[in-house]
Amino acid sequence: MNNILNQIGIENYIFLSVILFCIGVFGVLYRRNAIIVFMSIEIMLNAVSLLFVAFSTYHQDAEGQVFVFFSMAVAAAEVAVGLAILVSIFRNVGSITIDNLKNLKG
Amino acid sequence: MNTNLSLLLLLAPFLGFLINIFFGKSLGKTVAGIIGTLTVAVSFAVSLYFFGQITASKEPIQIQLFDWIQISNFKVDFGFLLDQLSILWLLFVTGIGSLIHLYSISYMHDDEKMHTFFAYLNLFVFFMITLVIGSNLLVMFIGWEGVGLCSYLLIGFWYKNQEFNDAAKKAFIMNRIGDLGLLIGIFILGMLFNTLDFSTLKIGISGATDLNMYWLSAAAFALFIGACGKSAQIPLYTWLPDAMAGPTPVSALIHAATMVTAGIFMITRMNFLFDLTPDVQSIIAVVGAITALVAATIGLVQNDIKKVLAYSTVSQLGLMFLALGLGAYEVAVFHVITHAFFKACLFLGSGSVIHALGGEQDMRNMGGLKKAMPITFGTMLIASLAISGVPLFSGFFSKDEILLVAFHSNIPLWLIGSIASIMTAFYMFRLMFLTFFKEFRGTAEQKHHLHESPSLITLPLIVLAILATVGGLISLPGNSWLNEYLTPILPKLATAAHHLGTTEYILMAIAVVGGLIGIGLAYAKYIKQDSIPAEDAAITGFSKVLYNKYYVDEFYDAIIVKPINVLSGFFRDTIETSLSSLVFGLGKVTNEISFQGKKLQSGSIGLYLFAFVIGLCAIISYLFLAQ
Amino acid sequence: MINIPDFANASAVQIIFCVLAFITLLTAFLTIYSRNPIHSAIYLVICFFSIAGHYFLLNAQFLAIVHIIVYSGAIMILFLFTIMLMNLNEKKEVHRPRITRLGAIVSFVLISLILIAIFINSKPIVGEYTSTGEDYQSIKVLGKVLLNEYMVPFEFASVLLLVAMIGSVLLSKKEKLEK
Amino acid sequence: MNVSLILIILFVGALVTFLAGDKLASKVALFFGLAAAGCSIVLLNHFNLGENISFISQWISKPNVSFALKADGLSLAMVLLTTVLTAIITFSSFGNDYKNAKSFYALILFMSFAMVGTFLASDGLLYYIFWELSLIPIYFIALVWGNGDVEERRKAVVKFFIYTLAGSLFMLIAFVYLYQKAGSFLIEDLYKVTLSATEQFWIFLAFFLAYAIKIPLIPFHTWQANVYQKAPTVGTMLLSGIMLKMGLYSIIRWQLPITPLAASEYKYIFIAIGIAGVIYGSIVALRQKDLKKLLAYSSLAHVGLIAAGTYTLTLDGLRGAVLQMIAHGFVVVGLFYTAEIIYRRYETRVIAEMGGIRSQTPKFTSMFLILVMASISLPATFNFVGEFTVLYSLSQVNVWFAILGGTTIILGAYYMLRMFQHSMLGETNSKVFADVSMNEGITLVAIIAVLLFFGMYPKPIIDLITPSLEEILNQINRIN
Amino acid sequence: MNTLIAIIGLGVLCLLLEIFNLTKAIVPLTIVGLLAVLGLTISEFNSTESYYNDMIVVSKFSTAFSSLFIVLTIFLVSLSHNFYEKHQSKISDYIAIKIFLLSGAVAMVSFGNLAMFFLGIEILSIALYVLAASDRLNLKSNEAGMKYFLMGSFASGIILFGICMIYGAMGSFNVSDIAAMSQSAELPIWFPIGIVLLTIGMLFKVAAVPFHFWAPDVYEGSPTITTALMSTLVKVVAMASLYKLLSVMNADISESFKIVVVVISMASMTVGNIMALRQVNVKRMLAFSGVSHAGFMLMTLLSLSTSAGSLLYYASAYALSGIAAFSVIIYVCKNRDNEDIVNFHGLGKNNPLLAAILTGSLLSMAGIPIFAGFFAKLVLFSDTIESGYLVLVIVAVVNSIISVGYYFKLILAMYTKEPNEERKATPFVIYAVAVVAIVLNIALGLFPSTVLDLLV
Repeated sequence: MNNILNQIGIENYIFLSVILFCIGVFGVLYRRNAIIVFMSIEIMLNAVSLLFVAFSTYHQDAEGQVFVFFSMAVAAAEVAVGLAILVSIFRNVGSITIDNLKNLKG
Repeated sequence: MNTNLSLLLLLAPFLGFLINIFFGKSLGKTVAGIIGTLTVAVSFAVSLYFFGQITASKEPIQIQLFDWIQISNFKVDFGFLLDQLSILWLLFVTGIGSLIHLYSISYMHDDEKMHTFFAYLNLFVFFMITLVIGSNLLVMFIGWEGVGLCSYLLIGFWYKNQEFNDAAKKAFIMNRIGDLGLLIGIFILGMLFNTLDFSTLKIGISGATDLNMYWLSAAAFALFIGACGKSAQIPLYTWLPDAMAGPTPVSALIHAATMVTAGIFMITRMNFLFDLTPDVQSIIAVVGAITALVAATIGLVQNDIKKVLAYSTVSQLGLMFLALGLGAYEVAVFHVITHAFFKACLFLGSGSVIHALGGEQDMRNMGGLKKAMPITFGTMLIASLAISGVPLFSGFFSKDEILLVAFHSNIPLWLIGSIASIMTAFYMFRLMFLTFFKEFRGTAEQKHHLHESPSLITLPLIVLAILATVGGLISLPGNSWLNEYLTPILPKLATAAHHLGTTEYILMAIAVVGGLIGIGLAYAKYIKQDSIPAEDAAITGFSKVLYNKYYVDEFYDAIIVKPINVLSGFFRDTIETSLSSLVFGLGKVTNEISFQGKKLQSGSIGLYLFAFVIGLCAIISYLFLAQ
Repeated sequence: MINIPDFANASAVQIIFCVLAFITLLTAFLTIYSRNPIHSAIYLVICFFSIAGHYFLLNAQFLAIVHIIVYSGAIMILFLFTIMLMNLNEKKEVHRPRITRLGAIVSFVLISLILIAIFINSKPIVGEYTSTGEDYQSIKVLGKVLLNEYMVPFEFASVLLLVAMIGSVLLSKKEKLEK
Repeated sequence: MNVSLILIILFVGALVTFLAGDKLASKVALFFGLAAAGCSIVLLNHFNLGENISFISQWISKPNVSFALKADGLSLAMVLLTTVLTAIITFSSFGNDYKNAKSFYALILFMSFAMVGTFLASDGLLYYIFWELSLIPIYFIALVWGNGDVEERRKAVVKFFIYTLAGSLFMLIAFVYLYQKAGSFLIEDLYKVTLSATEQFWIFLAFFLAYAIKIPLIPFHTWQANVYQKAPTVGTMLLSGIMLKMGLYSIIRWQLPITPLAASEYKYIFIAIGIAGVIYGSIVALRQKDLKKLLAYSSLAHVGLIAAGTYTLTLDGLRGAVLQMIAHGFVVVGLFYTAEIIYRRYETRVIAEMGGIRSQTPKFTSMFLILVMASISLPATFNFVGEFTVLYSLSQVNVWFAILGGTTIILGAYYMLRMFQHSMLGETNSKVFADVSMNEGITLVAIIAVLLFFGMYPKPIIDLITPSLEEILNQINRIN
Repeated sequence: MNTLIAIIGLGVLCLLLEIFNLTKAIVPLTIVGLLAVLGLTISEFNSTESYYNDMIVVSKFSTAFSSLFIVLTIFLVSLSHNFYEKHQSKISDYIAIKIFLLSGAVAMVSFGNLAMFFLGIEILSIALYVLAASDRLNLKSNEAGMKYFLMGSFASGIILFGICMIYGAMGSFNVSDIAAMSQSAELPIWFPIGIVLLTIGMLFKVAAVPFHFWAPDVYEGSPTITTALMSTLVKVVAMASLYKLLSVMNADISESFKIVVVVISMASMTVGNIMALRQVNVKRMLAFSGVSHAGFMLMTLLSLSTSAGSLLYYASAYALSGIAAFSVIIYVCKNRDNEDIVNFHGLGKNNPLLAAILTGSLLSMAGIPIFAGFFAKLVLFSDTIESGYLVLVIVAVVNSIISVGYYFKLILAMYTKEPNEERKATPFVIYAVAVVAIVLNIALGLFPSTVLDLLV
C-alpha cells in the first residue's frame, strides 16, 4: 500500500499544524471574547490532533490515532467545564469579556 | 614566716578596707578611723621588721604565691620581691601613711562618710604596697592601676560636685594614657626576654650580649611614658593640680608623698634597663627639667594654696626625673624621701589652715594666721625652708645633689633646675607670707572661728616637720647611708666616687644663695610692698598666661578632647546612620522593586499569556536556534 | 524545506491537501478574526470539517467521522448553545487596546517564525516513507488497540469525563441553602 | 555520663517551664538553669579526670551528618559560661513581671540549649543547626517582651534576624561545599580537607561574614545597638553575654583551622578590622545618650579586640580571646543588669535623666563601680587577664596593633567613667532610689565574685582551655 | 495500579454515598478509605511492577510520591468538612472531585505511557478548574477559575503538542520504549522539541517564572481550601511528574537545557520572593512563596539521577508546612471576605497554639532548622553544588534571605499587633490537622534519613 506521505511529505503536515497551532495561540492572545478564546484553544488542540494522525501515518501505527480519541475526550471535558465557568461568570457579571477579569492583581 | 608576714603587710590595710567599707557605718567614725590607722600602722611595723632583716642580711626576700597569668613562652607569678628598694618605699609609704591616717581622724571628723574615706585610704595603701612589693611588672601593674583607682575615688570623694568628679575622671584617664605606655613596655620586655620578673629581667638584660637596642629603647621609652602618667610629667601632668579637689590628706598622701613617686620607683626598679638606653635617659632628663621649670613658673602666680603646692609637687617630681635621666637613681630616691616628708607636711599644714578657715583655699582671703595657728605655722615654715633648699634642712641635701649631678653632666639642665629651685623658694614663701603674715583678709565669721587645730592634726605635722628637718641625714654628701643601702639595687654606686671638691662647694653655695634670693624676693614683694595678688579678672600679661597654666588644659581640650567628641558625634550621627541606612537601603530597594513588580502583575490574562509565549519562544530559540 | 507545490505536475492528493490546508488556515483565521461570535462558530465548523478532510486524506476514516461527530456535532453545538444562551452579538465587544493587539501579533509572528525556523533548520526526512502494508487504522484495529493495550487509559478517560460532568454540575447546580 | 545530658536538661527544662504555667515558670526555669550549670560542673570534673564525655551517633546517612558532641576544654569553658550565665540571667529577671512568663522563660532555656549545642557540636551541620536555632528564641524575646515603640522595635529586630541569617547562610554554603570535598560534616574530616588557596579564601570569607555579623565586627554591627536597646534586658544579656561569644568561639573552632592558609595570609586585614572596631566602638560610645546603647558600643569595642586576638593565630591570642570572652560575658551581663536595676527605679535609660544616685545607694554604687572597673579591665579583674593576653599577642604580631588596640583602655575609661559620673554621681537625685534588693544583690555579687576570683586566679580556666587551644593551633599550623 | 483503582473506587463511593443520603459519613469514610489506600500503597513499596502493557509502572518513586499525595489529600479532606459547612449538599461532589484529582495525581507519577500521563494531568487540571471556580457566587472565585482554565488549557495544548512531537520522533507513547530509543544517535529534532514543550507545560503547572503569572491570581481568588490544595498537593504533583518525565524518558538532559533550568530556577526564586515582599493578602503571598519554592525544586532537575530523594524530601517538607499554614489561614479567614494580613493581627495572643504552628510552618518554608524545610534546602544545595552550580546555590541563599522578610512580616503581625477581635472557637479538626502536619514536619526535620534514603 502506498504511503500517502510520499506525496505530501510529513514536513508539510508539521508546518500546517504549527501554523494552525500558532493561529490558535494568536486567537487566545488577540481576542477578549471568552468564547472565541475557547474556540482558539480548540483550534490548537485540533492542530495537534491533525499532527497526531499525520505521525500515525508516518509511523504506520495506530497509537497516534488512539491518542486523538483521548485528546477529543479532553477537549470535550475542557469545553464543558470551561463553559460552565463562563456561564457562572456571565450570571455574576453579565459579560464574558475576559479583560473585565482584572480584580485579582498586584 | 616571711610569706605570712608579707601577707600581713599587704593584707592588713585590705582588711581595714573591708571592715570599713562593710561595717564602717555601724562602727562609728572614730572607730573607723582608728581601725584604718591601726591597720596601716601594722604594715608599718612589719615593714620595720623587714627593714631590720634586710639591713642585717642584705639578701632580698622573694615570695611566690601562685601562678597568675600564663603566656605562651612564660608565665607570670603572683609574688613579692622585698629588697632594699621596696622596703625603703614601704617604710615611708606606711609610715607617712599612718601619720596621715592619724591626721585624717580629726580632719575628716565632720564628714558623714568618714568610714568610706578610711576604707579608700586603706585600699590605697594596700595597692601601694602591692605596687612596691610586686615581684614582677604585672603585679606591680596591679598596684599601679589600683592606686589610680583609689586616686579616682578619693579625688572624687565629694562626688556631689561634678567638677570634682571631672577632676577625678581626668586623673584616671591621664594615668591610663601612661598605663598604656607601661603595658606596651611590658609587652616588649616580655617579647624580648620571656619574663616579666624583675630579678630575671635584670639577669637577662645585664647578661645578654646581643641586645636589640631598638626594641630596648622602645621598651624603656614606653615605660617612661607610664611613669610620666603616674608621676605627672609633661605632657601628662595636668591631672595633678586638678586632683587637689580631693580632701587634703589625700593630696598629702597620694598626690604628694606616695603615689606620684611610683614612676620614680618603677624607673629605679628598672634602672638596669634605662642604663642601657642613654637616648631615653636624656629624654627623661629633659622632660624632667622642663617639667620642673614649667610647673614652677605656674606655681608662681597661683592663689589657691593647694594649687601652689600641687605645682610645687610637679616641679619637684620634675627634678627627680632630671636626676633619673642623669642616671642618679639614688639621688632621685633621696629626694623622693625628703620630698615626701616636707611636702606631706606642707599639705597637711595647708589642710590645717583650710580646716581652720572652714574650707577657704584662696590665699587672697587668708593672712595673719601666724598667731592663731602657731604650730601649723612653725611646721610649715620648717617644711618651706626644707623645700627651698635652705641648708641643714633635708631638702637642701637632696636638691643639691640633683643640681650637682646635673651640673656634672649638662650645664643647661643644671641652669633650668637652679632657676626652678629659685622659683620654688619664691612661691613657697609667697605662700607662707600670704597665709601667715600681715592681717587676716577673710570674713569676720572666719576670723571668729580661727583656732589652732586639735592635737591629732598637729601631731603628724610635728613628726613630719622633724623628719623634714633631719631627713637629709640619710644621705649626707660624702658619707651616704642611702647609697650604701641601695648598692645591691644600683650596682653602679659601688664604683662611683664620692668626693666633695671645690666645684661642689661652689655649686652648693650658688644653690643656697639662689634659694635665699627667692625667699628674699618673696619677702620684698609680699611683706615690704604688702602686695596681694590681684583678682582673677585683673591679671594681665604674662602672668595671666601663667595664672591660666599656659592654657595647656585648653590646648589639650582643643586638640584632643574636642576632636574626639566631634568625631564621636560624627560617627554617631553620620557614619552609624549611613551604615544603618545602607543595610536598610538594601531592604528598601528590594521592597521598591517588589512594589514596581506588582504593577507587572496586572491581572490581565493577555499579558500573562504573552509572557508565557515569550518565555516559550525564548527557551526554544535559545535551545534550538542559538546552538 | 517547504516544497512549493508544483501545481502543474501536482497529483490530485497534493492539490487536495493544498486546498484543504488553505481552507483550514483561512477558516481558523476567520474564526479568530470575525467579530460576530456566530460567524466565528460557523467558520470553526468549516475548519473542523476541513480537518476531517485531512483525516480522510490520510485514510483515517473512522477518526474523521468521530471528529465530525464530536467537534462539529457536540462541541460546536455546545458553543452555539452558550452563545445563544448569553445572547451575544458583535456590538458588545470593543477593540482591545492597541498595545495588546500589538503584543498578540508580535507573539504570533515570533512563535510561528521560531517554530517554523526550527523545523526548517532540522534535518529533512530523507528517503521513502515506509509502508508496512499492514492495516493499522481501520475501525477493527483501532478498536483492538483501544480496548486491549489502551484499556486503562480508556477507562481512565471515563474518570476524566466523570470529573468534567460533576464539575459542570457543581458549577451550575443551585444549592439548597442558597437563597 | 556525657555532655548530651546538659542539652537534655535544658531542653526538658524549656518544655517543663512552658508547661509549668506563668506563676511557676521563673522558678522552674531557674531550677533547670542551675541544674544545667551543676551538670556542667560535674561534667567538667569528669573531664578533668580524663573521662571521655563526648557523644557521637550517626544521624543522617545522606548527607552524612552525625549527632556529634565533642567536649574539650574550650567547649566546656564556653558551656560553663553559658549555663552559669543562664542561671544568673534567669535569676536576674526575678524582679520583673513578664506577661506570658511561661513562654518567656521557656525561650530563655531553649536559647541556652541551642547555644550550648553550638559550643559542643563537632559536626558542621549540627553546629549550624544549633547556631540557627539560637536565633529564633532571641528573636521572639526581643520582639514580644522588648521595650520602646513597637514599630521601631520590629524594624530593629527584623533587621537583626535577617542580617544574621544572611551571614550564616553563607556559612552554610561553605559547609556544604566542604562537605562535597570531605564527604562528611565531622570537624575532624573537615580539618583534613585539602583546599586550594582560592577555595580557602572564599570559604574563609563566607565564615567571616557569618561571624562578623554575629559578633559583630564593624562594619557589620549596625543591628547591634538598636537591638540591645530595644530588647528586654534579659535578651540583651543573652545576646551580649553569650550569643556573640558564639561567633568568636566559632572563629577559633571552625574558621581558623579549616582555612589556615587564608587565615595566615589575610590575618593582618582581619586584625585591623578588629582593632578598627575597638577604636570606632569606643569613640561612638563616648557620646551615647542611652545607657544600653553605650554599653552596646562598648561591647563592640571589646569584641573587636577579642576578634583581633583570635586572628593573631598565636596561642596567646587564642587563649586571651577565650579568657576575655568569658570575662566579657560576665561583666557585660552585670552592666546590663545595672542598667536594668536603674530602669526598674527610674524607668529611664537616658543617662542625662539619671545622676545623683550614689548618695542614695552605696551598695549598688560600689557594685556598679566594680563592674565598670572590670569592664575597663583594671588589673586583678578577670577582664585584665584576658585583655592583657590579647594585647600581648597583638604586640607579638606588631606593636602598633597593641598600641592601637590598647587605646581601648584609655577610651574605655573615658566613656565608662563619664557614663558612671553622669548616671551615678552628682547632687542627690530628687527621685528616690531604693538600694538593691536581695535578688539583685545576689546576682551582682555572684558576677563580681567570678570576675574578681578569676582575675586573681585564672589558672583553672587557663589550664582547662590551653590543651584544646594548642590542638587547634596545631591544626592551624598544619602543613597543607 | 491497585492504588489507582482503589482511589477511583473511593471516588465513586463518595458519589454513591450521597445518593444514599449519607452526607455526614462522607468525610470520615473517605478519610478511613484513604488511610486504607495509604496502607495499600505502602505495602506495595518495594514491589516494582508494571501493569497493562506498561500503562502503569509502580516503582519506589511512584509509591513514595503517591503516599505523600495520599497523606496530603487526607489532610485536605479533613479540612473540607469544616470548610464546606455551608455547602453540605455539595460536599460529596467536592470530596469526589478531590479524590479523582488524587487519582490523576497518582497516575502522573506512576504512568508508563504518555497517554496515562496526559489523562492524569487533565483530570488533575479539570478538577482544579472546577474547584477554583467552585465558590460560584464569588466573583473572585469565578475570575480565578476562568484565568486558571484559560491558561491551563493553553498549557495543556502545549503539553499535547510536546507529546505529539515525541510521538512523531519515536512512534510510541511507551516511556520505556522512548527511553530505549532516546539512546540511539539519530534522533529527529522533534524529540528534544517535544521534551522542551512538555517541560514548559509542566513548568506552567509548577508555576515557574515566566509561566507563573496565573498562580498569585488564582491562589488568591480560589476558595482557601482549593488554594491549599493547589499550593501543596498540585505543586508537588507537577514537580514530581516533571522530574519523572525527564528522568524516565531520557537519562541525561543536555547542558544547554540545564542552563535553561538554572536560569528559570533563579528567576523563579527571585521573582517569587521579591514579589511576595509587598503582598498584603496572605494567600497571594504564599503563592509567590510557592513560585520561589518551585524554583528551589527545579534545582533537582540538575542532578536527575540522584536527587529523587531530595525532591521527595523537599516536596514533603514544603507540602506539610503548607498544610499547616493553610489550616491556620482557613481558621483565621473563615467568614472574612479577604485573607489580608490584618486578619492575623494578635493571633499570638488570641490563639497562641495556632500562631505557633503558623510560625513553625513559615520558619520551615524559610528554611530554619530544625524544621524539615532546612534539610530540604540543605540537600538541594548539596546536590546542586555537587553537580557544579555553585552560583545557583548562592542565588538560592540570597533568596532565602529575602524570603525571611515576608515570612516574618506575618509572624510579626501575629505577635506584635493588637488583636482586632475576640477569639473564636477553633474546630478540633483544624487543630488536629495543623498539629499533625507540623509535627510530621518537625519529625522529618529530626529524622531526615527516613525520607531521604527512601529512593536510593
